[in-house]
Amino acid sequence: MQKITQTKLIDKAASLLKDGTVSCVLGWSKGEFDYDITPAVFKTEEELKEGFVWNDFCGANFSKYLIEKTRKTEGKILVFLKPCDTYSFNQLLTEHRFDREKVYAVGIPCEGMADVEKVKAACGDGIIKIDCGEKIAVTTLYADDAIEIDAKDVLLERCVNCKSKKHVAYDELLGEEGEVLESARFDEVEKLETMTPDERFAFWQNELSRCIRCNACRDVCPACTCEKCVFNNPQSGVENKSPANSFEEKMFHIIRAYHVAGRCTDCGECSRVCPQNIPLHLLNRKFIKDMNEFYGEYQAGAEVGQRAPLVNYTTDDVEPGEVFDRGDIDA
Amino acid sequence: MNNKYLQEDLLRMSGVNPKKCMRCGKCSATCPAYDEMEYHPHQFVSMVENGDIEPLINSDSLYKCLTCFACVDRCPRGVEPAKLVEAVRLAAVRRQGANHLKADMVPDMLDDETPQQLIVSAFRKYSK
Amino acid sequence: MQMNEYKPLIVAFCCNWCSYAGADLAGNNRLNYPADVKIIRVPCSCRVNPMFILRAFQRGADGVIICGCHPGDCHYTSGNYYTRRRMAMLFSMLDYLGIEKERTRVEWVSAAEGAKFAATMNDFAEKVAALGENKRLEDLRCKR
Amino acid sequence: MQRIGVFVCWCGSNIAGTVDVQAVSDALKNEPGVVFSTNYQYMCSQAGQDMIIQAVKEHNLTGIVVCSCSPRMHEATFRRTAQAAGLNPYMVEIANIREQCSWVHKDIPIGTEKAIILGKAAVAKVNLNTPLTPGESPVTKRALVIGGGIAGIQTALDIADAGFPVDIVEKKPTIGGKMAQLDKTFPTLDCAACILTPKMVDVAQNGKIRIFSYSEVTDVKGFVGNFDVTIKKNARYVKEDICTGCGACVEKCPMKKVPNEFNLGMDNRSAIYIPFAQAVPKVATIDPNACNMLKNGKCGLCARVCAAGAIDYTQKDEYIEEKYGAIVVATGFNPISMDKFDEFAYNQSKDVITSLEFERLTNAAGPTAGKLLRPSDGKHPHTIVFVQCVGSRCDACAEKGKEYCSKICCMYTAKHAMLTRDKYPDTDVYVFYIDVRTPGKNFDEFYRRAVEEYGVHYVKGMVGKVVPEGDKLKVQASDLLSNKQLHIDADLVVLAAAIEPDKSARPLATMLTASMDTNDFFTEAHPKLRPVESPTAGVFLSGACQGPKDIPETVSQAGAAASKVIGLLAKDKLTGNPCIAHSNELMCNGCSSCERVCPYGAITYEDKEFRMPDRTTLVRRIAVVNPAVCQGCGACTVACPSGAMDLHGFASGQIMAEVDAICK
Repeated sequence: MQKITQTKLIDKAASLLKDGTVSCVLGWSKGEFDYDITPAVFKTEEELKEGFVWNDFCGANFSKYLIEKTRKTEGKILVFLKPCDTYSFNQLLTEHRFDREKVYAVGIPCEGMADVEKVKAACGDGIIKIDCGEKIAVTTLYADDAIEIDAKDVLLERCVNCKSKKHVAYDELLGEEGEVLESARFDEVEKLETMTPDERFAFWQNELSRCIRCNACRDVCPACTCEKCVFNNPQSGVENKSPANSFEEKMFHIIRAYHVAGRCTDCGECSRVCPQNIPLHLLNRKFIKDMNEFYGEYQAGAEVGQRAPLVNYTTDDVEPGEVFDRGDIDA
Repeated sequence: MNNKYLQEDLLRMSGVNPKKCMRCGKCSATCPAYDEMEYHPHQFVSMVENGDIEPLINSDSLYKCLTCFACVDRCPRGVEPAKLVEAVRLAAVRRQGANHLKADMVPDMLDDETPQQLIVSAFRKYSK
Repeated sequence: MQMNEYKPLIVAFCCNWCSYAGADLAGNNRLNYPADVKIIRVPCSCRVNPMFILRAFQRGADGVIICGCHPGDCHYTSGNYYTRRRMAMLFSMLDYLGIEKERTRVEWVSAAEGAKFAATMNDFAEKVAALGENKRLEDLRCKR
Repeated sequence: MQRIGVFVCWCGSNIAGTVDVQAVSDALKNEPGVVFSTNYQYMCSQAGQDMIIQAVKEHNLTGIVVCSCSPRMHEATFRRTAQAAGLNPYMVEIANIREQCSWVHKDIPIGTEKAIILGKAAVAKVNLNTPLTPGESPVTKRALVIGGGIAGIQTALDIADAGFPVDIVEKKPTIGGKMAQLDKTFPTLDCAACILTPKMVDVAQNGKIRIFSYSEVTDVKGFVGNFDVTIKKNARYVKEDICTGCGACVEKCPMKKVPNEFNLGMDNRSAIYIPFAQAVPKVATIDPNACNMLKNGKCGLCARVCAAGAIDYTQKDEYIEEKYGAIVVATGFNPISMDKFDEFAYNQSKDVITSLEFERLTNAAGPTAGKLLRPSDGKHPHTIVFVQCVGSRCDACAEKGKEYCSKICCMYTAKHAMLTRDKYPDTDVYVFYIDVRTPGKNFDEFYRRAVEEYGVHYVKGMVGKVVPEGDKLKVQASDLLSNKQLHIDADLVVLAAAIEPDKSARPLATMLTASMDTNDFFTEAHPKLRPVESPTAGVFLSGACQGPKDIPETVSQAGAAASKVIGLLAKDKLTGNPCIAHSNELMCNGCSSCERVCPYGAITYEDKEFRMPDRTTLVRRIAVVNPAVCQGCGACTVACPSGAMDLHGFASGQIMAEVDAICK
């Protein structure tokens, strides 16, 4: 159950459209099914009323869309940002990826988003209708009555381990401001670190071999905004569209994670959209954890203009040969 | 025991590298027991380096060294002559099989006034 | 050439100013190290993109070593400091994926350290040889 | 497709001894792009080079691979050869099959196999080489000399002599440096002031030389030929152009109890002061830490007595920005602190002094007007002990000393001992030495005279401790040759303190991106062949900032640095290294990652208009590399997430081609 209502957001958007503050609205709209909410652009109050959705399935992070949208749109764009989205928003500003002046950001509180897979696991296949109220009511082809589940039980992994309810960027904030949270988001990484190399290899071999190279993780990632992606660039030496063998899955995922290292805000979109349910956030979080441990706490996107660990140094940094011991010592 | 073994032994025991010595003589210059000694700290270093160890073992100088470590402190090259003297002392004690101080002599020496530390260090110095 | 004995393939990236010169010095002093080590000259260790390392493993390298000036002595003042962070992150990630950590190494070798260069290469080659072939990061299509 | 020629060098038997050169040239014949392959005894010889030129013409080659010694040896040679043959010099690659192959492997099959692989890698790289043209940058025809001691003075005079303007930046109120504090100079015993001050006057009167005294360099940007330097002129509260140096203010100043640093604190000066009579510029300076007027606004006497009206209590630090083509570092040395040498009682007794203090004590312009008197009671000392190597030649791990020999102490101690015996024959002079090191013209003769003619007691041994007792200094020392411990009641003990680079050198080195050794001496570009150049282009070294030196050596190095500077400034344009970064604007995100890692600030951003396929215009931020500033390290190429940034000569594609060739 989200604290702020869909109506309130529609009203806000409609009034900003009306008074000319913004020329369009970046928001969520219903997809093919009730659970696949998709990003959409709304230009009028009618469109908003017809299609705008705000419920427990609005996971999409809009920051990345601003790059393309600000380039093509006259006037300001209204964007709704959940707390975790604001970090991506700031990170993109740090990288000069869009014009801040062309955006009107409205921060909205978030109670965590539902994981469709978990919903399916709880209610079975054949979902035909979902109503998000106090509880999530799921109607399926096979059950007579709607099945009610508690949103808290089906949260996305990233929301279970939510790192912050605080908005780090906005022009206007709806609802109450939250706090940066203590989260257990590195526990899973730590668990892997304490395994033997063989166990880790087996774990990742199992996970990554499911990859179908749909590129959804890259396409959704708000840090993956290159004008030309290395995976699409024949000159990069790693251009590749589909996995030919197990090496390329690893290669792709190492390169993808390394490319966003220091820039990844841990928004968790990669894992959310992965159709094969590969825990991609565990790769990103490994980098974040290492950087925190070796180079001091760093949260990408916490402020605009921060200097990421990989474009920085101190004269007494840890030597590359010493990094391996860390996990064991901590364990 | 041949000299080479003895020399290696001394160097290993003491952890001293006499090759670092630059013959400045500051150890002997700083030594408070200099006049009591037949062989002086700098000579310990050069004689051990040359394998000329017999005269040192047979000399009383071994027991004149106060082990005050002034030479160790002042040596600009970090040679640590006192540790070498100590090592030669140990070699002498081991060789003779007869200690200058035997364990059963100690109880007689004990009295309430003598600090225990003194007994322990004297024992360390004169036997092993 | 068919060899019965297993010979690892090692790619060494050496910065032009220190480590490449150190390798030259090892040669000048006729210090032996295995021929399995093949050196690629780069202007600075910070020129080494993690992608090059993955590429080498893909193409069948069994070990990759990056050599640069000692921290603080970089010809370009700060290049090797970036190398240190980048490689620390990459190596940690490879280890996390279960790749043997002995297959990668960063060593600081100055132009005067020919002996260190040879000793490093001997040691690295020995460690990599002990691991055997690189199976975990290989691309079968690139196999010899 | 390239047409590549492969030339395998035998290097006599150096390569051919362990590599089957015929097999290498045969194997490389079949590599993609190779149209010609041969081997020859000495590729770098005239005949070998002619062979290359011939082959380029005959086979219409577009690229060359030379399998030979290290590129550090002959890359430049073969690039010139390529140029002579009408090729772009950057179409040459060297496969290092000597230092990194034939010299490290003994077995011919193994060496040959590796040589072939290295050759293949070079061929793979040349296949992707592109002709490169070095950029040109103009040269600012002005030199900066940092430090106004004898090194800086000589360098500046020599550069000015060649007709180029020079600025000297000196942090003290006057130039002159350490030499101005000396009494006599060995081995000829000329008076230091008599030979130095005329040079200082020359500097002052030379129209090409500007002196920024009481100033320091605070920022250096740019690169060889185009340095932008910020100089901070500290406020001296006296208008330099008006002050006549008459000294009336110095005389009238009521604050007279300031330790005089020129005499190393052995006497006092006033709050407004001129360091010494022959100072250049001869201008008064107010010490803001001592002047009552500046501290609490009470006094103003100097302003009242100044006939010229030069005093200005409101003066502020001034920052001057100036462009230079070359920078000479001449920051000199200082004696090390004696604080850690408790055994010599330096901090306990005024009569234990350093050699530099001894210089001032015997100098006619010093605190005792040249009479050798004990600092404690002003009495004439009768027994003087000189201790050599205090803090020099220490163990690398020792905390309190330096590992190196300070080089000048043996000679100046001989000088001090000799002069003392000459002026005061009633004194006993002992010199404790470890070795007497006198390499130099007339140096050993000088030392022998001190012993034989002047009767100085040279004792082989070291002082172990000095204990002040009453008005005597009890010196306990060893005499190694007679195997005795000596006990001397001395009146004065003089310590030959080791010398170390000036403290300002380290931050300066950071600003200049010039490298230093572990002792903070500046590193030379080559210890033997380029001793006066720093590895950083356009930065030159003069005097003791590079290592301990006596005056004649300093002067000759100063002249050598000057001639290097003149050689640089005489050029109208500098050709750069074409192996620099460049950004593909179509791929650039404008994310600033590259800018953040660039050590030279070579990357800037601009907004550029792009025509889009749908005929709209898009303005995007993109990175631009300044080719004159970029040094080609490649840090940016890896920081760039999109791969837009690449490096000429070491392109990602080229390096990956090498990797592929090696791993094939």
